[in-house]
Amino acid sequence: MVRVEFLGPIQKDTINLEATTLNDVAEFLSKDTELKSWIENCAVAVNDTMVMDLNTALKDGDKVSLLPPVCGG
Amino acid sequence: MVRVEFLGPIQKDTINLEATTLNDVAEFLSKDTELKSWIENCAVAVNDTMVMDLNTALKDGDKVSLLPPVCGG
Amino acid sequence: MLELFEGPVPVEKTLARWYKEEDKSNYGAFIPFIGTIRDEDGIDGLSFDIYEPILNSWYEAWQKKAAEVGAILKMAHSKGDVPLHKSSYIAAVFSPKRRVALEMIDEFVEDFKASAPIWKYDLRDGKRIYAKDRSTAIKGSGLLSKVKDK
Amino acid sequence: MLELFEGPVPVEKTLARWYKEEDKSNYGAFIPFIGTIRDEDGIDGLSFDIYEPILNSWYEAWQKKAAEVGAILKMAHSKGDVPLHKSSYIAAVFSPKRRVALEMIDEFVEDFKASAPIWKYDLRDGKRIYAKDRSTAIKGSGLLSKVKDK
Repeated sequence: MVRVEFLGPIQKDTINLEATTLNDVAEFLSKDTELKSWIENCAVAVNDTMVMDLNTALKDGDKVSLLPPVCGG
Repeated sequence: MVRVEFLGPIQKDTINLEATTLNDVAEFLSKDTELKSWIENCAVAVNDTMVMDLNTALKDGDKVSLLPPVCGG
Repeated sequence: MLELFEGPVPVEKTLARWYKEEDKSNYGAFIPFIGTIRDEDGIDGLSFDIYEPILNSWYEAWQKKAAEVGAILKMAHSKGDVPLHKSSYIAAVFSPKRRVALEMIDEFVEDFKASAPIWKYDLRDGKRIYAKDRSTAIKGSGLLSKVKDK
Repeated sequence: MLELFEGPVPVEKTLARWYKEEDKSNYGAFIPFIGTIRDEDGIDGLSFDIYEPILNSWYEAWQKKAAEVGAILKMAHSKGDVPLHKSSYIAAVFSPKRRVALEMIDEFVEDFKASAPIWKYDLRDGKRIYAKDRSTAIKGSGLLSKVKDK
């Protein structure tokens, strides 16, 4: 199982799902219409490291985080 | 009479002389061999305003200041 | 060390402490950037969410970059609510020479704005409203929308 | 207001006071640049001469330039001797927005270095030695060497 966390202003509980690549997560989340507008603007981290590739492999216990647009300071 | 002041590291006393333009001051100071190396690197102010023109007119009581290379901070 | 404060950053104390921490380190230039909540658009203040694990790794990467030119960085940021005219943010560079410090504070603050995992909310009538219009999508955003059907 | 101190600039107190002076002025960005005497080349400290009338007019011209973009400047500098690891200089910008502040602190500090009528001396063995090699001729220097014979 992989854990998907939604950070900052995305008001959504953590999801657990079976996935072997980040593409599996993307496919799963694409069915959630409520998430559509967020997904287009979110960066993604796996185990707190930013990733840029949908082929990123995932294993049991991995954490995927969605980071919406930021504004510190 | 015009007063000529030497600022910062130029170890030289104030000079009083007759001058109607800044060029007169330049001519007078050019005879001072001790000043030669300073004059090439000095900026000039008349009554505490920076000037860029040797034709600048001077009148009785004016103050001419020589400013050698600076390094604040 | 990145410092997080519940509520406003105590600016005077933090600047004094940082200055003292480095007062024998032989840095010739110290440039802090202090960010303060402006009274604008009728807000009552701002509020911040921070995701610390990624903020820390972003910050450590910057410390390494600073070390390559002999500099160090310090940073303090607020979590939660910060009222008007209080400060939520200090970023600082110490370096031997001024050019490094002047260039790095600019890059550091701009990259912070574009990349640090911090989310800002306007406080209005007791509500916390995501400052979406002033937010920046992190580089690489939209990755999950490029899903490939199998 | 340009502030001159005999000896080191009291950094913590000055920063705290400036911050407090503007804490209701609605500036979103405050960037001080603090310059500290480095232990290098075997010096015992630095010493400064200042020509105040022209320093004041240089500073007033900069305040006008800052006002055009809604910003203000503050500055403190030492006169006389400053020992190693003490500070001789703070220049600061307050502005509504960060870009103005980040750009102005750089320009202000660089123009200060190139134009402000301040002369620096190394302190070595009780002597005061003009830091000629590190000094910059003010724009327009050499005017008097262009003397025209009549």
